[in-house]
This record gives sequence, structure tokens and C-alpha cells, in this order.
Amino acid sequence: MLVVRTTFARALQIVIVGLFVTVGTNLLVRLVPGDPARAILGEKASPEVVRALRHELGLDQPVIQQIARSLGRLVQGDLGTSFGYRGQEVASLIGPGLGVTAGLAAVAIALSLVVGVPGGLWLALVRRTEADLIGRLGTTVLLALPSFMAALILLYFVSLKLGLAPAGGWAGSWPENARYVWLPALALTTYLGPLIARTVRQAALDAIGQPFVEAARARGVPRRRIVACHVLPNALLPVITLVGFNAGILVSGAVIVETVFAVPGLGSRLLQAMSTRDLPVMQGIALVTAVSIVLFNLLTDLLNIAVDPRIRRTH
Amino acid sequence: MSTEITTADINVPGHVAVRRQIQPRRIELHVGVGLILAVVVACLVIPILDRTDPNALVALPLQPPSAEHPFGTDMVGRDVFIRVFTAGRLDIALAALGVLVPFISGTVIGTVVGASRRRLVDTVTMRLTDCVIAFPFVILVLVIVVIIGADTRIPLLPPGAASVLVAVWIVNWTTYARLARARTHVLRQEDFISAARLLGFSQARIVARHLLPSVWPTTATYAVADALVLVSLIAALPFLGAGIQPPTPEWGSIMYEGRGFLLQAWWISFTTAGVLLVLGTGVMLVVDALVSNPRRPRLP
Amino acid sequence: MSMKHKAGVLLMTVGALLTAAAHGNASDGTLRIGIDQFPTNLDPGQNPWQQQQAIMHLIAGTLTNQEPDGKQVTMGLAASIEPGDKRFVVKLKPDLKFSDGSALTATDVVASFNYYMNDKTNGYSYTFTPIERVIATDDLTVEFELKRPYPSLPFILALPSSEIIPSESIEARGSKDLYNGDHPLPAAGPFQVQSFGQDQITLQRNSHYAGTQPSTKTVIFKKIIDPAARLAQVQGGEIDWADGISPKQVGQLSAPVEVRSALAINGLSFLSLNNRDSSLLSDVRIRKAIAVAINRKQINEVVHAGQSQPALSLWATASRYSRPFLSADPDVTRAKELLAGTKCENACKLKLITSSASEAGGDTVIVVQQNLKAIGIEVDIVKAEGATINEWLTQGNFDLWAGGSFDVADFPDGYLAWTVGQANEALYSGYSSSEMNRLIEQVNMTTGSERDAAVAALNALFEKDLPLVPTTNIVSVSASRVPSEILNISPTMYLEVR
Amino acid sequence: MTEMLLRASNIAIEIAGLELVSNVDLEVDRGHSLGIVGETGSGKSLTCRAFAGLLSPIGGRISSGSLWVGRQDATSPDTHAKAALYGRVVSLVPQNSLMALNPLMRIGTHLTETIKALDADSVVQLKARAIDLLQRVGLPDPERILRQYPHQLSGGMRQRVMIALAIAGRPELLIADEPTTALDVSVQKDILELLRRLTHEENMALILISHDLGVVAAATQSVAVMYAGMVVERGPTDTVLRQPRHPYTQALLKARPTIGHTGRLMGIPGAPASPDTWPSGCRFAPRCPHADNRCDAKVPTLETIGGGHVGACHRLHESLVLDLSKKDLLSS
Repeated sequence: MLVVRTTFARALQIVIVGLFVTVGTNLLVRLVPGDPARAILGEKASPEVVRALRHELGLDQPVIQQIARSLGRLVQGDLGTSFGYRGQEVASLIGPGLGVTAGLAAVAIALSLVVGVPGGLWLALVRRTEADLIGRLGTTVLLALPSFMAALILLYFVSLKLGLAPAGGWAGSWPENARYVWLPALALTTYLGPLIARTVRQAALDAIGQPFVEAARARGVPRRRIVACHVLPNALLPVITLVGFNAGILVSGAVIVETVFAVPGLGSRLLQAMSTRDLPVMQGIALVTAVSIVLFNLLTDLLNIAVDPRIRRTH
Repeated sequence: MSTEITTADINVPGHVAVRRQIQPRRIELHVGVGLILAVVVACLVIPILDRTDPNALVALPLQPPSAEHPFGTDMVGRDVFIRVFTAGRLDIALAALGVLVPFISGTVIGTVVGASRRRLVDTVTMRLTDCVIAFPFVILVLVIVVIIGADTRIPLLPPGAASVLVAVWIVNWTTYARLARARTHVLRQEDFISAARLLGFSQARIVARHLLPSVWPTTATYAVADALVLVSLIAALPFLGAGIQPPTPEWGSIMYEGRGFLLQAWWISFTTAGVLLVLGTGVMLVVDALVSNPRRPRLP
Repeated sequence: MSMKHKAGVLLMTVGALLTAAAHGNASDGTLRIGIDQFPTNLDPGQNPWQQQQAIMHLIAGTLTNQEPDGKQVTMGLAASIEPGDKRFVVKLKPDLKFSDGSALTATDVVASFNYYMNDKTNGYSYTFTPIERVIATDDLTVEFELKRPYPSLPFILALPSSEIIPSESIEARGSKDLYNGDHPLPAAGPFQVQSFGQDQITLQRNSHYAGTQPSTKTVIFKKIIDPAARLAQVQGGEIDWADGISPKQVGQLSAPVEVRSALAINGLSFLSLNNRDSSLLSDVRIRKAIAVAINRKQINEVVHAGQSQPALSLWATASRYSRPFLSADPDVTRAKELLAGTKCENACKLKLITSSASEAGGDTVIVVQQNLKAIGIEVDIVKAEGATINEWLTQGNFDLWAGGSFDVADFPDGYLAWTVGQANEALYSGYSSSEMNRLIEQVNMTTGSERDAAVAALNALFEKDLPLVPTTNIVSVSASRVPSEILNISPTMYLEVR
Repeated sequence: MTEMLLRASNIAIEIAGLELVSNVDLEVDRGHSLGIVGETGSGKSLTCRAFAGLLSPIGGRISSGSLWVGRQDATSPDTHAKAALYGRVVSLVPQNSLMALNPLMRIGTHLTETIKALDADSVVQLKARAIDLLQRVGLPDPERILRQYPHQLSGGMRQRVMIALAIAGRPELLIADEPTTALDVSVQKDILELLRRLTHEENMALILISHDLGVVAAATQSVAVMYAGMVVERGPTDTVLRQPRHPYTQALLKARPTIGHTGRLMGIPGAPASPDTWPSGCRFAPRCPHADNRCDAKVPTLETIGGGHVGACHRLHESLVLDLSKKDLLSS
């Protein structure tokens, strides 16, 4: 069936992407200047000590062998052990960070939908009025605003000036995180929200222009019901694809916003791994993120299949 | 009721209707281009008119905007005004370079792959773009930036520029390739391409003379939006410890350096942000105008 | 009333409610400290970095303790130390216990030092090289047999890298580091680890601690990499102490947050110069011209907001070894005279590298660039992140590096090794002088007036060779919501928690 | 007694300041069926939009004349009263049934929402009423169809659904806008038959818009021929098609292929004029083989020919009758 086929196609993509990312990061990180052993031991360690650690970490082996080894481990579902946190599983190190970033992204998506869908619908209904003009200009300006800038502005006004939110940080557990998550999520919403609003507006206008809306109107279906049952569902369809398409951008945005708000997500893991040249962790983060993005795309595929009866038929 | 009849009835006075459709788009286009030009011209002209070294310590640190220093001074006493507009040259140049190469390579690759009748070529290219797209962009950029390092230089560009550009070139061609391929697949169905095929034109000639001229406007529209994404990305990299490194004036690094002084010297980050926002709004308006749909009926 | 307005009011209400739920502060005996780097483990043999040492300092039970002023050490786990030329006899206090209640005896001391001395990957191995072996003569007595005179040993014994840990833990050590969170290592310092994470480390008062119990019950270290974020959080009450903020940012602090700053007793910011033949700076005249052209006052004002002091000798201003010979003001004329006849007489170009992680370094290079412009030297600033900088330094791929060096107390061994000594030579500056090495050895092995004479000779040689250009003292500026009696930063750059 | 259901007196329709339909006079009585024919762009669909109250979505308005639907002045600004009109008194069967159904909504939901909106009495037995409607339009297995989505039905079935939706409010006048254009010929006939049957059974009036004279001939009692925004000929379907008096109607008939016709098909020379280039005189004049000076100078008005047959041509009373055999046309 279609669901099975879609899942299979995405699963295949995960395998290909996993292979690509593993080999790619392995090759890339070998090119990175800066010695992991030196980064771990500090500048005060003697060259012999550094050599000893390089041997212990397996860094003195040929690159091909190292790639083969990490692929071999990966097949068994093992991301390897960290250089920095020696002896610790990479998976256990990046798991919490992934959870934080996923949580932040989820709240941002939810906020964006809450703001963007009604907003876009409203803009479509008031089109060609001053409100529409201001609304469209607003979304244009917000889209032109990079998320780190939005984060800075929010930090400045909401946290520092108004004291309405903590100036960053993280509680570490839900629901306590709610206090901390909403402002960084809002910063991400400044990008995704307007994007959704514009998509919904455009799709709603498309829907309003469709004969079925006019037909419903002509047979006396009340305006409210037309908006809720005819225009809105059709306007929501492209939003699913849009959110799926933006998963990668959202992760990247989250990584940046995390640094501004000191949220301990994948971003801070990544930066730390970069600075300490913790290759297995870097590789793990790249892999986990890539796979998450593909999985997220699978989710949107399935959602699309679930809500659009036409897809089920045509494929 | 039907769109055909409606549009037939409305569009009989064809150009009247069309004129009305274009009106709002023209305004967006004009305002957008105006905003972009304003920033570009300012970036070109201001560093010529005011020959202050953007790295010179001209006044006390953290001075608020004044007649002498319209955007105030930064945390070491440099003139933010001159820095912002000097930075603009670099950022705009980088965005242009960063867009141009993937635009050309991606469009050509996508068109060739789209026109190709060999499944394998298509599959391999598309899987490759899958991988590059799924690879988190920021991570890839960070890694490439570190590999290429601040030490590799492109003539005329500051340290760090090479790494950013190469990273962007490696990643961004994929989107253009996908767009071009999709467009080519549509065009392939059309009569003039079939006609060219039947006339026995070579594949290369069909791609170069028939497909590319119809494909590039699609990718070019995307390129405009992409340029803005790129400016934002370049400006975001300092927040990740990468990108164009200070003291080279660059919008992102100015804002990044200023972020620690929001409460006592908002002007460092926010004047820069303002200029970037003007440019960004201009680009968005132009994109809007380029892709905007014709007017549609209102919900009664 | 527009929908937008209503939404705004709603947002503000939600925000206010959420903020009202803010949690506790220092009054309940909990200190929350924001720092930028975390140790990846708390194995005393594996923690070379400064911030890691700051945390270790609160946990480690050491034979001696550092005084906050950095000038001397007092007894810690040791009841007495009988120094000798090549043998130190250490008597332990009776009835010492680790935080888990088990007894701490001479066996543990010997096991600890054997572990440190034999571990090839120990970043502090250089502190142990003068030690021949450590033996226990009875339960409370430990003898350090030395290869050469080592008068700084009492200072070394105070370092967290000389922490005494249980011998059972060392024996049980597998492939993993000791102390990686799952099984906190029993410690004999004022605090013990309660939890160890990548973003938060929680310490708890150690009831078995032999010294004075701190009044603080819990210390929470939070990893906040961005200094601006640390500042924002201490101002917002999320943390009680923001470690290492930019001195220029203190203008943004408002009560109850206060500035805490400390000048390092034994630390200096300097321009490290590439003395290798490959660099223009192998010419001592150019090195001296740079030293004269640098405006140290300006660096202090612009970079450190006047919180530091110009550095006028090889040593920190507060160090007992300091002999100022440089000027705080630049002397362009003199610098140009020095350049006469060199390759930089008319113009030359130097590559100045600095770590993107160091804000102070980043600002210093801007001033340096302007200062050297005045004497016709063009400075090409290249920033890169730490690991890359390290690589360039070891390869000699630079002319100038905005760096620094410091040691936790006013003793010369480590500091000299990393500024003008062989360690430095091996790593980056390429400065190699057998005379200097001989003098360093002399300083390290002597005490009293003998050491004073050796230091004077060393200072003179430094002035002549000038392998590096001192700029300012190292200053640490923090922001705090708690009284300095409870938490403060000392000239040793350690956080002192009471 | 005949009851007037719709009366358009001299109405003009304007979009964006441009008059696209002028001087249209039409009437429909209860139980009566009227066909409107014309080329694309003749204003027939716009006129029918006006009747169905659908001008405002495309930015159009009735700029002059009066339009009465039932006992309501449809040009009055009383939106409330007008809302009660559409779907209940007048109902529309749109042309493209695929586009006119919400692709994400089941057929059943389409029906129930319409019943809820139009037929308060049936709300308690929504499903029964929905099934009843589907049965009336001759759809087999209505239970299954209720659960299906529009794309799962064939074109003919969808058009039947559209008709079911249109009659859900028990309207007195059904407007069918090119209801058969998108359908196979065999299905066209069924739909026309269905419309004829329904109007008969429910005593509904019918306005049938088509560019196909055959469709109109088969299903209507009277016919109006439109050209360039004006009604050029009107009368009982039989009369108009057998004895067309206006040169345009004649040309239309000639342009139609008929079985057994062996000669060349006669096209209408030239292209339909566009509103901003409409000639000041007779709008058909530039394409009319019989045009003379009068035609360029003055707009002809509708003149009575007899038996309800009217035409707008300066040479209406001259002998222009073409020799056409319409037998096959009328019986198709």
C-alpha cells in the first residue's frame, strides 16, 4: 500500500543518508585541523602524552580503517564512544541534547501553527484592505529578519527590559522547561509563523477562488462553515509540506537560537564537540540530525496521505 | 459555475483585467527594488565619502549615536556607521557570489538531468541531493568552515570568506538542481520540445537552446530569495563561532559583538539589524512581486 | 480593539505567570554559577583546562591548600610537611575520611600519585616529573623522593591534579575515566559531586571534610557558553554568579548584581611572538619595536575597561618576581629607531592569530593592529577557533598570537615553562635559549635569596631577548548576586565558596 | 395561473467599470424552462451569475435595470433577504463538477451541510434526506456514495451529485450552467433527461446555459440567444431554432454539424468583439454578412416578430431566412 511504500522509500533514504553522513563526516573530520588528543589534553601536555592518547583513540590508524570501523559499529546501532567523555556512549551523550532541540522545535512548530494558521486565514479573508497590507508587510519584514536577530530582540525587550521571561537557560525537565522554552521558540516562530501565515493565506485565496467555494456559497452554506470546512482544510494541506520542507532549516535555526538563549540542545553539544574535536560526537550529531530530518519528512508524508484522500487514490 | 466561464467573461477585456492584476505587484517590485538599491548604494558610496578606517579606534567605546557617529561607537570605540556600510559591501558580495555559482551549476545540472532519458543519471543525482539536503546545513557549514579554515584566502576577500563560500557552493546547488529538474520535466511534455526532438536536434542543443532559456527564470526567482537566506546565514555564523571573523567588518560579527551590550549600547546590534532588515524586506518584496499570483475572487 | 493587541496582553500575562514561578536563590544555601566550559569528566588525572580546575578545586582533597591570595599554601589533608632537598616527608592528619565515610590513609596518597605519575595521558604529568617515587612509611606518613630539588612541591600538592582519591577506585578503574558521573568518586574536599551532567554539575557539602565546613550547602555549575547569556542570566536572577564576563559589560549590571574582579597573582596576557627563523620576528629589534609601540594603557582601557593593569615585565604586576622595565605608554619614535635597518624598516606584514573564543584577545588584537600601524607594520588578523589556533601555534604558522599564561599561585615553575621555557619552545614561540633554560632550572630549584638572584638574572635575559611582549595583567571579571563572603574569585582565579 | 419567478428588466452588468452585459430582458415563469445560448464571451454566464447572486465574488455588479427573483428585488442591498433567496428560491448547478466539490470532503458531508443550511425541517433526519436526494437524481447505491470522495466518482455521477445539492433546498428555479459540457455525449443525454424530469416532477423552473443549441433544443421551452453582452433573439425554442431571424442565430445554426449534412460547415467569420472595442452600432455588424449603414450607426432594439418571438436586428423584417433543415437538430 501507499503507506508501506512511502515508509519503505524513506527507510531506504535513511540508509543512504546514514551511509553518506558517516563516510562524509569521517572524511571531513579527518581534514579538520586541530588534533583531538591535543584538544582533550590541553596545551600543557607533552608530545609523548598526546601521541599516547592518539593511539588510545585509534587516531593513528588509516582513515579507511577508521571509516570501516565506524560503519561496522553503526550497523549494530552503535554510534561509538566519545573522545572527550572518554568511554561514554555517544548516543547517551547526544540523546538529551536531541530531546531539548526536538522539544524546542516542537514548541516552535506548535506556536507557528497557532499564530500562522489563523493569521494567514484572517489575512486571506480581509484581503485588499489596510489590515491585509499591514499583515503582509509584517510577514515580509519578519521573514527578512534572521532568527538570531529575532532572538536578540526578544532577549532584549522581553527578558531584559520587561523581565517577562528568563534570559535564557533550561530547567532540564518538563513542564518546568515551559518557562524557558517559550521565548526561544518565539524567536523561531518569527520565521516559521509568517511563512505558515503566508502559505495559508495564499492557499486560502486559492481555495476561495475554487469553484467549490462558490458552489457552496451558491447553495446557501453559511460563510462561517465555508471558511471552516472548505477553505481551511484546503489551506492546511500545503502547510504540512511546508513544515516538512523546513525541518532542516528549523534545526539550523534552533542551533543558533540555542546559543543566544544558552539552551543545552544539540547546538551546544555540537559546538562543544567541534571545539574539543570530539569526532565521534560530531559524527553522531550529524547522523542523528540527518536521520531525524528524514523521519520528520516521513511523518509529513504520512500526514499528507492521511488528510488528502486524493493522494491515496492516485498513487 | 466555473472558472473557465468566469475568466472568459472577465478576460475578454483582456488587458484591462491584466492591468489591474499587475498594479499591486508593480508597487511591491518598485518598493522592493528601491529598498535594495538604497542599501546597495549606501554600501558603495558611504565608505568612499567617509574614508574613516572601519577598524580605527576613533572615539571612546560605547558612545551613543551622534552627528559625528550616526550609529554610535562600538565596544572598542570604532565608528559603527562606517563599519556597517563597509560590511555591507562584503555581505552583499558574498551573497552574490554564494548564489551565482550554485544558481548556474544547479540550473545546468538539473536541466541536463531532467532532460536525460537515462534513469540511472536521474536516480543518482536525486539521491545525492537527498543526502546533501538531509545533511543539516549548519553542521555541514561549520565542519567545512573549520576544514577550509580562516587561512585559505580568496583574493580580495577577507579570511573566512573562502570557507563560507565553498560550504554554500557545496550545499546549495542541490535546490537549484531540483527546481530545474522539476521545471524541465514539465517542459519536456510540451510541444516545442517534442518538436525539437522530432527534428533530430541533439540533446545538448535541446538543453542549451530550448530548455535552459525556459528553466532559468524559475531558478532565478528562487535565487533572489536564496540571496537573502545567504545574507542571514553568513550573518548567523559568528553566533556559532564561524564565518567571517572580526575585526573584518561583517554584519553578523558586528551584531554578534554587540549582543553583549544590548542594554547599554543597543545601537551596535540594532542599527546593523535595521540595515539588514531594510535589505531583507526589499528582497522579500521583490520575491513576492516575482511569484505573486494574479488577483483572485474574494470570499463573498 | 484589535486581535493583535489582545494577543499581546495574553502573551504578557502568560509570561508574567511563568516568571512568577521562578525558583529559589542563594538564601537556601544554594549557589548557581554560570561558567562557559565544563570538564568532560572529573578524573583529577584528566583535567587540564582552567574552568575544569575551578570545579575540581571545590571537590579535591589535597595534601596542602592554596591561600586565596596565591602567595602561600597551608596544610590540607597533611598535618605537616617536612621539606628537604630531595625528600619531602608528609604527615597526614589522623582520622581523615572520604566523602563516602571510608578512611583516607597513606595508601590512598601513594596510589593517587602512582596513578598520576604512571598515566601517560595525564595533562599535568609535567608537575610530577621531578618526583622519583612516593612511598608510605606508615598509615599516616608519606615520603616523596625527588630527582632534583623541588621547592614548589607544596604548591603542586595543592593543585586539584594532585587530589587524593581512594586506592580502591583506582584499582577498580577500567577503560573508562574515573569520575564520569555514573559512579562519583569519593572525595576529601569541601564538596562532593551529587550529579555530573554535560550542562549542569551539582556539588554538595561534604560532611566528612577535614577543614572548615562551608556554609553553602549546594553549588550548581551551569554551562552557559556565551558570556552575554551569562550576564543576562545573572541580571535576570537565573544564576547567582556569572563567571568571566566582559569588563566592558559591567555598565549594564544593576543592583543587586555587583561586579567582582580579580587580578591574577601569576598570570599575564601577552603577544606571543614567533621566534623561529621563518618569521620576521626572529629579529630581536623588531620584537623590541613592537614591545615599545604597544599602547598598554589603551589596551587596558579599551579591552578591560580599566579593570586590569598594564604589564611591564615578564611577571604579573602582583607577583613577587615582577621587575617592570617596559612603559605603559607607547613610544613611536623609539620603536621606529629600533626598526631602522630591519626588514620592517619601511613596511612589513605580520600575521596575528587569536582564538575566536577569547573576547579579550579579539579586542586586544584590534588595538595592537592600530598601534603597529603607527610604526608602519601592517597586521593581518586571523581568527580561528581554539583547536585550529593550537595547530598553527605548534606548526609556527603565525607571527603574533594574542595569548597569555598563568599559574594558580605565585610560584614560578609552571609559569616559566609555558612562557619562556622549553615547554613553550616545543609548543609555539620557538624561543630556544640554553641560557634561559639554565636560569629557569636555577629558579625552580632554589629558594630565598638564591632564587631572587636567579630571577633577577632571568629577568635581565628576558629584557634582552624579549621572546614575548607583555600587554596587560590577566583580570577576571564576574557578576554576582551573592556577598563576597560566600562566593568570590581570588587572585588564584579559583572560585572560593564558603 | 403562471407565476413570475425571475424577471430581469433591462439589466446591465459591470465589472471594473466596464459594461459587459447590456439591456438584458428575460423572464422565467414557474415550471418554465429557458435556454440561454451564445459563444464564449457573449455574457451568458455572467447573466446567469447575476441571477444566482454570484456577481460580487468576481467584483461585478448590476449597474442598471431591475432584477426580481421571486418576490425579492435582487438588486436591493438587503443581504439578509437575499441570503434567503439563493439555494432556496434559486439554485445553481455549476459546470465543472470536479472543481465544484471540495476534494477533501465526503459526498455525504456536502449533502448534509447543504441540507442543514437550506432545509431546517430535514435536520433531524439528515442521512435519510441525503439518501433521498441521491435517489432522486438517479444515483445507485447512495449509502456508498455518501462515504466517497468527489474524485472517486465519475463525471456523470458528480454532476448528478451537483444536481442533488442544487435541489436540496427545494428551489423553485434551477440554473444549470453548461451542465453537460465536461461530460461524455452519452452521459450528457442522461443529465439533460434528469433535469427535464426533475423540473417536471418538482414543478421547478429551469434556466439552461449552453453554447450548444442541441442541448437547449432538447431541454427548454424558450430560448434567448446572446451576442456580445446583449440578447439578440428570444422566443419559443421551436420557433427560434426553426425560423431564426437574427443573422447571428442563423450563423450559429449553420456552424453546427448535423448528421446527414453533407455540405461544408459554415463558420462565423471574424472573432467575437471584446467589450472595450464594441462597435457603437450593432455589435454583430462587423461579422454580419448582411450589415449595412444602419447597422454601423445605431444599436438595434428588440422588436416583436410574433408569438413571443423577438429579435434585435435592423433588417429583422427583411427576408433573410436561411434554408435550413432543423429536423435532426430538434429531435436530437
